[in-house]
Amino acid sequence: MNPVLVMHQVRGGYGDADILHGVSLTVNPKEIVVIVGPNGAGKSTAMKAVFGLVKIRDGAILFEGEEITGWKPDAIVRRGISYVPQVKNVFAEMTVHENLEMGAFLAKSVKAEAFERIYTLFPDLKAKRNALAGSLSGGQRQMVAMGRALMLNPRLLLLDEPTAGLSPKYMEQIFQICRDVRDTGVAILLVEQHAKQALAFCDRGYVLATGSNRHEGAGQELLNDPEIAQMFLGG
Amino acid sequence: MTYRSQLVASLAAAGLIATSSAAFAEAKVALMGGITGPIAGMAPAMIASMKLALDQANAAGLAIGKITYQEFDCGCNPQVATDAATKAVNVFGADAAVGPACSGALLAAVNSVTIPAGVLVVSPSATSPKITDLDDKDLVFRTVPSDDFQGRALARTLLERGVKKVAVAYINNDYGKGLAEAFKAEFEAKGGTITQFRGHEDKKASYRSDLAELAKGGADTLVLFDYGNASGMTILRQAIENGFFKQFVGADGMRDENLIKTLGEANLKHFFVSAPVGEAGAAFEKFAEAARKAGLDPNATFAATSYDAAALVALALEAAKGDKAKLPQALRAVATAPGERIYPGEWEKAKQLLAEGKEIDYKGASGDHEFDAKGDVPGSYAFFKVEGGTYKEVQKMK
Amino acid sequence: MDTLGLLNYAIFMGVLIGIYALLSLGLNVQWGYAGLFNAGVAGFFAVGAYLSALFTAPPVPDRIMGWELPTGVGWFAAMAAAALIAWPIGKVTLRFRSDYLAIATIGVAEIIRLVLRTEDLLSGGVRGITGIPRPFGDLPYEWSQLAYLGLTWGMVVVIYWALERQLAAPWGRMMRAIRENELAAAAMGKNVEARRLEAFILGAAIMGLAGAVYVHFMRAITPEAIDPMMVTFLVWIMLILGGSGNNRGAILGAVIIWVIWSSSELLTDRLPAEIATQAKYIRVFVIGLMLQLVLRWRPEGLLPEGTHVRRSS
Amino acid sequence: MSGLELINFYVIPGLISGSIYALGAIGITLIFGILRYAHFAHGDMATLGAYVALGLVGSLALSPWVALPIAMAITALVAVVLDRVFYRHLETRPKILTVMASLGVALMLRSVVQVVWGVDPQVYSTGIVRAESYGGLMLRSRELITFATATGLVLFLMAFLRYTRWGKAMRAMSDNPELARLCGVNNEAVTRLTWVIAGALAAAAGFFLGINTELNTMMGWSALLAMFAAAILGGVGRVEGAVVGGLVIGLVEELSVLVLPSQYKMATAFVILILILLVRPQGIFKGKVL
Repeated sequence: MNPVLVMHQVRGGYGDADILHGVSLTVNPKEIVVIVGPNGAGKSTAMKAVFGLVKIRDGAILFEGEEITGWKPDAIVRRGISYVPQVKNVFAEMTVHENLEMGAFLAKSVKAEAFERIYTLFPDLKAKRNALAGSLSGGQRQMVAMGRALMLNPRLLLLDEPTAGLSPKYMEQIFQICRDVRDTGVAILLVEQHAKQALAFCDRGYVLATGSNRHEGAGQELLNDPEIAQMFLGG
Repeated sequence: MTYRSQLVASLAAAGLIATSSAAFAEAKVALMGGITGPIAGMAPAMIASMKLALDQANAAGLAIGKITYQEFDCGCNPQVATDAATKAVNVFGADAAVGPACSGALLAAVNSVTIPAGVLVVSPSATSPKITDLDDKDLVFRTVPSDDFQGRALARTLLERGVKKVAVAYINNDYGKGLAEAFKAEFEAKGGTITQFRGHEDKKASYRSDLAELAKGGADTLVLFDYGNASGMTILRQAIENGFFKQFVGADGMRDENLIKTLGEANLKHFFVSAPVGEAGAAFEKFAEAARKAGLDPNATFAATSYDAAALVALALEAAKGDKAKLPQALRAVATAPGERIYPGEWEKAKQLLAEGKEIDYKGASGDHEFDAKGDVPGSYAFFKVEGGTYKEVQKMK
Repeated sequence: MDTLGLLNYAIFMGVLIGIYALLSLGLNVQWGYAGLFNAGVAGFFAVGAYLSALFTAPPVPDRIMGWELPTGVGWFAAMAAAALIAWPIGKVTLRFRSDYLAIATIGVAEIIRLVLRTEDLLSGGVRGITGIPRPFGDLPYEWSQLAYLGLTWGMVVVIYWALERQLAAPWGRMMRAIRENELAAAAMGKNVEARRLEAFILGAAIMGLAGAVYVHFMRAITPEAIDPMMVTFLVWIMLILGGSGNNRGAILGAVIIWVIWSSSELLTDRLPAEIATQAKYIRVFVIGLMLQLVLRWRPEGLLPEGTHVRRSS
Repeated sequence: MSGLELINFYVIPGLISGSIYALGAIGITLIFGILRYAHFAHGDMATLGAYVALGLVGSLALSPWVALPIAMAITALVAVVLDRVFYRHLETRPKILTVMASLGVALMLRSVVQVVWGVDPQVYSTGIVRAESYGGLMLRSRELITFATATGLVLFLMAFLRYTRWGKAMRAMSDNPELARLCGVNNEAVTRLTWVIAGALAAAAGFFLGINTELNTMMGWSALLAMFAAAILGGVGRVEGAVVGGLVIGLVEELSVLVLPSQYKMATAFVILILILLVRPQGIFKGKVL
């Protein structure tokens, strides 16, 4: 089975300073991959690098076998990757429905099925479709953000700390949604601060520190590694 | 110290044209108009009138030779005007200046530049009474009367015509306010009633609420001290359109032919203006004829005073034989009685009389210009109505 | 060659350049040091000019002030008054982001202008104030001009020196830290609001002084002198061209812009007579274009802030 | 004073100037919201639009009402070009430099108008138009058209922003530019569209200002601060806010003469502006606080 995404020895950062010093990772189809690591490890940067938001000086990024290194975000969206940033990830002054429409901006005309698919995935949103996204709770916003990102049927979804600031109940709900999304055939790469919970629910995980790979493996495997537990997870 | 040499040689480094010295020294006049800034709309006609006078003088071939002139922008702003005056005096080497156009600009320019440098200044449009009180070493004159004269004369004329109750609106600058206050003092002292007395700023889109306020008190006549190519036109239009007031009276600033064209003569049956005139009515006609031939509107605001200012400067230069120190004295001599009367355009005659050493007395398009000790003209005025696309004299004003 | 005439012109230009240099230095304190977009320079200039005029001019009926005090007192009062009026304005407007601050300060300056135009009792209204004394005004023309030139540039040098000292002091370093990164500076425990207010007031006081120097040179003041175009915008262009954050740049900008502005009239005079009047409008166009060229090719100004390279991310 | 008088001489003129301010303020608020800077050349853009219409009326003998849409289109094009030449290259630099650049553009536009059309005040059509009475309400057709056109343009714009793909893209840019980019919204296209709308509406504002009074080269600059006040009063980025803000400023200016000397008519807009910044910087409609 060909991997969806391959990052090979990527080095780069914002401006002149490098933040990533050779990060490699792979995402396979129908897989949830999580990146964890201490603050400043370059987790979010690694993800943004995939989406063309980071200046890459070395290495390569391949999506479904095609090199996308240095592409512009809109080209990457068209190619089949969606990205949900950590903060400010909804259009607060637009309705839930309009947020979803913006997700399909590149499609020119939006198919009714796309909305149906999202509203089935997030039944909470259907009831609130005409509410301003800014008026929703944090968890609901995250759903709007994910829904928006899924409008164009991506094969890979990038989530930057989707559970940040959410209550445990919502965190669980988001994870469940991730599984549902995966089951529709979308691979997910996410960055998580809540390492323990994230490793517990993901298929595979990567541990990053100071901009390079430290460990990788199945989620549960990593959780059981005492070194990791000590280093990043506070026991 | 010799202030500056009369011969101006090449100033190539500054990008100036080299001029060769002729048998006579060239006379140089700076034309200082308010080309940019708040009265920019009036400047082109004023400058053109000044040029008309000097071109006529040059065509007549004065004994002092060709009068070279150059435009300077006083911007109706003291910084710009002093800068322009300094250039006019020191770089261009002006013997005299016509302008600056605005009182504020004039006060700054004469105080800090022309009076200390001993350069004669004749303004066609600076009306502030403050100019009267300047310690000017007899170097500052104007062909436009101080607001005081006109405002008072207009008040007397209206009372004489049986108008006892008026509302007064004025543009909030030295021109409008000066006239309004002089008018008010005289009108009330002579028994008239002023129901409303309001200033306004230029360039607002609507003056209807101002007009509604002015109409309170029941006056039928609106006295409007403003310019016919600025808020004065807007106010007049909105007043007529909305049926405020039955009669409108303005001062010389409102006497603008473009106003008649814009608003339509039929709508201006009850619109009157006062303006300075020569005692001999023919003077204005002579100027008007020449102006129309040159494609100028003789009734444009301050056009006649501008012509007179430039003409007087030219005559004074001729009389003083180009000697700058004698200019003020020469100006008084050519402008005031006694002497043979000279009307606008009579350059040949003036030239000949001066050559023979005879006195002349210039009777200008905008008045006789009998300067008083302060360099002001008392001004004689007439009351005008709109007729045949222009302004026709109704009566003299006292 | 009429060198004396040119010299007189140069002296006159020198005085006005000195006055604009003061304004530019004042604006540099606000914008260059503290990053405050004050678009109401004319307001503080006006307050200084009028106050010094009122302190030193002879009394006239229908106006409340006119105390014939010595010029030095007037200048000091001008600085104090501009500072005093900047305090409440700064207090309420400095919390805004820069564009809002610009709009608010334009509004304040316009209100000041309207008050000065309208309140005869206070300011002489549209007729303004005349009879203002000039130091060394009784000397012959050339000497009087020369003496005033010395006086003006004396003030420029004093202010420049004081600002350089202030900038080298901890206060100056703190100001730059605040401008570069407000959050970081606040986190460092600096009282950002108070420092910015200080810079605003200090800058305003210098602008007030410029107004006072101006008014005694002209010996008269009318509301037209505080036209935002001739005061606020010209000064901004000077500072941006010279190099904000650099006091020498602020002075250099004043020199260059005023020389170009003033001498451009000499050049446009060379145009044919038919378009001589239009040429005066083109001067304004040239100033606008110059600003664009500077922003395009030299956005840091001719003398960029030396010790400190600002990074454009 | 009767109620009718109040309406005829204070409220109606206030609403007319208010709708003119509103047309200008919409452009300002869109630029503020989407491009995130104060555009100081907006007033002079309105002046340019008014004079372009005058040029069409004069040279092609068009009716002013026919000249209006053409002038709007031309001004829109000019706005796009100005952005391309003078503002675009400053995109990545502090916004304040763009604000400075717009000041320079304001001066340049004004002197172009002065050179091309001269400084005399001019009118689209000469003569006097007396008002007709509609049950005591004194109105002129040009005022009705001003109000109706302004309302029509505003409704059209609001529908455009609400229902069309590019309208939504503009709102998205205004709301959250980063996210809009992530959605694949083309920045440049939205910027161009913003300038088209702002330029066209500025021209309309200038035109209506001109047709209700006279044209002069300072007309736009004189109205600029009132437009800014309207935009901020309504809430930055809010089209409906700009409209309400414009009407409020227009009304307050006219009503101010009841209590203040007329010289301070202009000051009322500035006072409202400063008060709103102090009390409620997000404006009536909860716009952005930049």
